[in-house]
Amino acid sequence: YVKTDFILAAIDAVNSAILSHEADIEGLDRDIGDGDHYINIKRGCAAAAAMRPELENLTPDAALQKIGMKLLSSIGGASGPLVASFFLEMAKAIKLKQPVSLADHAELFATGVAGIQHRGKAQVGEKTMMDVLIPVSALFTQLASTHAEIDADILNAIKAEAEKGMLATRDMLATKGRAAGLGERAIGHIDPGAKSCQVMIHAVCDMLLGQAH
Amino acid sequence: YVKTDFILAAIDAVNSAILSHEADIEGLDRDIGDGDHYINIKRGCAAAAAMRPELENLTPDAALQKIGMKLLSSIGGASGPLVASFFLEMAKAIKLKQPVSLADHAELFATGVAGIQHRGKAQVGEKTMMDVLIPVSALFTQLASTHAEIDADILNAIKAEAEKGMLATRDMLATKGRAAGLGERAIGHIDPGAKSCQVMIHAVCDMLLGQAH
Amino acid sequence: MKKFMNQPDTMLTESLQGFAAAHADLVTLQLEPNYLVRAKKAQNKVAVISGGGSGHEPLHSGLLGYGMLDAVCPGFVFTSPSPDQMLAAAEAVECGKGVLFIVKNYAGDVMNFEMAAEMLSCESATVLTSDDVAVENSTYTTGRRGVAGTVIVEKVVGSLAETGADLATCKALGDRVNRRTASMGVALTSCTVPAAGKPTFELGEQELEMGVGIHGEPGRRREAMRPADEIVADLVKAILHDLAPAAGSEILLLVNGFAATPLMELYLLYNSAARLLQSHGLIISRSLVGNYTTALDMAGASITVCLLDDEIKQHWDSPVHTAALRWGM
Amino acid sequence: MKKFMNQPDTMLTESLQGFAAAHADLVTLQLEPNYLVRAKKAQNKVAVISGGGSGHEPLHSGLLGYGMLDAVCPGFVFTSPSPDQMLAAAEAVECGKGVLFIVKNYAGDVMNFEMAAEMLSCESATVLTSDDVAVENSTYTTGRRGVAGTVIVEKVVGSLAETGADLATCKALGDRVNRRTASMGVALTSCTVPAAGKPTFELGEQELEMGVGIHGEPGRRREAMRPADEIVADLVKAILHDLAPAAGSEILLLVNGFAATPLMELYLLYNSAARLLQSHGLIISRSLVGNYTTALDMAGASITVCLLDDEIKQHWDSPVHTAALRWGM
Ligand SMILES: Nc1ncnc2c1ncn2[C@@H]1O[C@H](COP(=O)(O)OP(=O)(O)O)[C@@H](O)[C@H]1O
Ligand SMILES: Nc1ncnc2c1ncn2[C@@H]1O[C@H](COP(=O)(O)OP(=O)(O)O)[C@@H](O)[C@H]1O
Ligand SMILES: [Mg+2]
Ligand SMILES: [Mg+2]
Ligand SMILES: [Mg+2]
Ligand SMILES: [Mg+2]
Repeated sequence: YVKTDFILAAIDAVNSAILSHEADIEGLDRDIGDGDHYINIKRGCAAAAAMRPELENLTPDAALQKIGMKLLSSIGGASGPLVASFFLEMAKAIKLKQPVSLADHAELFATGVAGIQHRGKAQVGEKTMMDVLIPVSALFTQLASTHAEIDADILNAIKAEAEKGMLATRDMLATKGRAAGLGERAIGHIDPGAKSCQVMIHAVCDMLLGQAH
Repeated sequence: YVKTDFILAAIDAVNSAILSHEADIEGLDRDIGDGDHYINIKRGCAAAAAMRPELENLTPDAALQKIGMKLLSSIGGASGPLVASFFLEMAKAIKLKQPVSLADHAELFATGVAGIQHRGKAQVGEKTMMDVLIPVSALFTQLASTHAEIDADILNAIKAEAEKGMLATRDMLATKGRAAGLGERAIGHIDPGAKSCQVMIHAVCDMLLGQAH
Repeated sequence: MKKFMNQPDTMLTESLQGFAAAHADLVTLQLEPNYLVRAKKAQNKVAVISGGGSGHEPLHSGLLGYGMLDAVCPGFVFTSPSPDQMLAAAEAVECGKGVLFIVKNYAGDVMNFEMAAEMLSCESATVLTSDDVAVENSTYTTGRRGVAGTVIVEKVVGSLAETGADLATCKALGDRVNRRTASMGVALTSCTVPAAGKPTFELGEQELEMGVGIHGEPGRRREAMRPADEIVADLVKAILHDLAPAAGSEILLLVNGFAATPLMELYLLYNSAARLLQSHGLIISRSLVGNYTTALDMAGASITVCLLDDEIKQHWDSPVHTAALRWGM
Repeated sequence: MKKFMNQPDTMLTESLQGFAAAHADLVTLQLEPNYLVRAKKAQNKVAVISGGGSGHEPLHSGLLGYGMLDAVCPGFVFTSPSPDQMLAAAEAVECGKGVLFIVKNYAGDVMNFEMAAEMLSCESATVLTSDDVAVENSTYTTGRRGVAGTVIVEKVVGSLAETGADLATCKALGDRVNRRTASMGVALTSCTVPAAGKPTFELGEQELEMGVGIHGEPGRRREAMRPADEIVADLVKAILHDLAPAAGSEILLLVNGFAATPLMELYLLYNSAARLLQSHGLIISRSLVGNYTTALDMAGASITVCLLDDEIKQHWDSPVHTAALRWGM
């Protein structure tokens, strides 16, 4: 199950991680963008974390829906609709069916990623957050098909895949988003959205790894 | 007599001196003004020097009049009307009476200075070009009352007085012109108009000193 | 970073409140969600709504008023506004003929306005502005950026909407004007985002950024500083390569300042561009010079050419009363 | 120094030509001597002529047109124009009711316009603008400087002149508005005169220049950078100390940018100033925010307060058509 408690804990973990990784993320959107990605994401994380009282007693789908709408109205920019879509699509899916098996959870995550992809229309290799989300989702799905439960190996593999996808954006040309206008000048710079997604995925994985001990 | 040849030679000497003293003058109006005094004076000197062909065959009063009007239309700023008035007043005076004695020449010069003073209404001690022109005129008048002809001693005394007056402006508060708005901040800076006048007076004196040899 | 501000996080709100107070006869500001509407709501027309990240003033709040926009949604600095802003604005101004969004073509602006349109209960349409020729338009990118030409689209569409034209007609004209408009900009300095505290990029004393964006994005290339005529020649060449106007065509020439370039230099650029365009046989029938689509505190300028026809001229000339553009009333 | 220019010594002429071309429907430029006149010469009115050093655009050429100036004499950058310019301009626009010069109170401007008036064959009068409260006015100085308040004087006098009022009446109103107007400015950067190639003074990252002049002259004092509200409080305090308006007085509030300060910050300053003035019981009946009296490329702003009455309001509101101000037509 995905419980509301888990969602709230994950939000807190992500919020903390985003705050503690300011130095890693902050300059990336200045190098190949307009310099606002970090503060957009930070604002969204803070807004989501502040919702705890109003979410605590809601069902997971209602919580995810509210979080998605709050992120939509607080992040802004390209990140806002994309990050919000992740939550909004998962809210719709979880309302129909609570995930039971690990494979169900991977499917829920994939639905969220599909939501982002539907909104942003980006594939792998375009130098966006999809270069983290799509491979991570694919790996999660694959591992979930051969494992019954989440374990440290799976979490570490997911972390590694997120890291790998983030680093892979460095030498890509951008064909989506603001950096698409830079041509070759985007090469050598990690995509900010990919970085923040990697940080967020690591935060949730670390939270689960901590709980496993 | 003041001959047109002398006027033209003096213009050339002043023009050269202004050009060669750029470093001494240029920054002064930036420190306590708006940074344009040097280029204003430079432009005027160049315009006057370029008039040679049209002045050569004119009487001195006509030449001085034309020079004054040219300076008026080419210098601009505070310096324009002031410097032009010097020439225009001397033009009017010399038309009435050509100077013969040294005292006549001092009186002509004083008439020019009075023209500037009439226009600008500044006295000694207000941190302007008058702090050079009034003492120089007074000394010239005094020396001319006891000497029959110009000589090296008189010229050197005039140069020293111009230098003294220019340096005296350094520690004055300004009560005329742009620097009047600076209060105590004007102290420690030589007045640009005083400096350019000193340079011009030295140029004419040096020309006469050279001719004396 | 030296700016007139109190706190970085109240800067935008204070500025919006100042704008609304200074133009209280013209606009009304709503907060949370943030949007502005005309002081006097229009009736019986398509409601024309625009918006985008703040930092481009007077775009778009300075274009709010009769003959132009009905509502404006300002985002955080350089950050697209969110759908809740557009929904609240639409609810405030929609008056029976639907909503036309005018949206600058950036991923964030497009997606946020798209989501707003999906959530709207009334009918809506969107005009994307994409006049910037600095970035090659290819199938592999998301299209060209919307920059100063947006002002022209908003004026012409706003004018048509004032006549009671329907949604499809307004959109069609907006798209048409957009296709006939081309722009390119150059930066002499970068800009400093308040929350960042330092410039987005560094330009040396002898460098300029050719094809710069209006969010401090770098452009086509960093180049050596050059005389104005040479810079203008490059900008105009790119624009004419795109528009390929026939000799004898009438054009609107907009020389737009990015904020920190003095008017004296903007008119010098206009002089250079006008002479060059005229040497190509083009007739400059309309002109606009000033800061209309800025990039915070950037020194730089952009040139925009719009191919005119009688309809576009008529709607450019029509009365307008906004903070930034006013004529005929 | 990075500016859009070709040669320093052609910069001004190219800019004037660009201005005249961009506003060919409104103004005509004459060169050598340099002056601008309305494209359509007025008749049967006092000819209102202003001018000054260039570098303050849109002051004064942007204020040329119906309801404001009949002619403008632009000098070199920060250098007063010379009498031959004013004589040629007067000859071009005088139409039987004399010439009114509006002159900013600086030694050079005063003397050049004075000499022009002496040389004029028609009758003339002069209004000196002296709204800057930064410099203490004492018997030992030449009086206060004329800064952004000049825009208000030119609008009100220009409007009155349009009605056919005679020379003495126009001058009287101009002097009256001048007495009721007070301004003070603050700079965050200096400015760079093209011919000089470097800034007139240096300000550190944490410094501002309080009471700065519009020619890059230093002001009252160099101070530490502070939040906007504190800066505004100092400016307003000095202005109110001078005007000493009664509570309930109506005022015009002008927040003027010196060129490089973005509109977002100008509106933030307006917000701060408006609230503070209102807390003093003053009623802000009219407002103007933008770059109207600039100082080349300086970052900074000035606040101007004009004590209104019915006559001044009427002439502020009246139709005007210039490049910088246009309403009612
Ligand atoms: N179409 C897209 N699909 C997926 N991600 C995208 C897309 N466009 C942009 N992004 C992501 O958004 C990030 C930039 O976000 P942000 O800076 O917050 O917005 P903006 O570009 O509007 O300033 C990029 O780093 C990229 O990862
Ligand atoms: N009233 C005055 N009388 C005499 N000299 C003056 C007066 N006002 C200004 N000056 C002189 O003019 C000089 C400044 O000239 P300039 O820089 O060319 O003009 P502006 O001050 O208009 O920029 C000052 O250094 C001073 O010597
Ligand atoms: Mg960004
Ligand atoms: Mg000077
Ligand atoms: Mg952004
Ligand atoms: Mg000057």
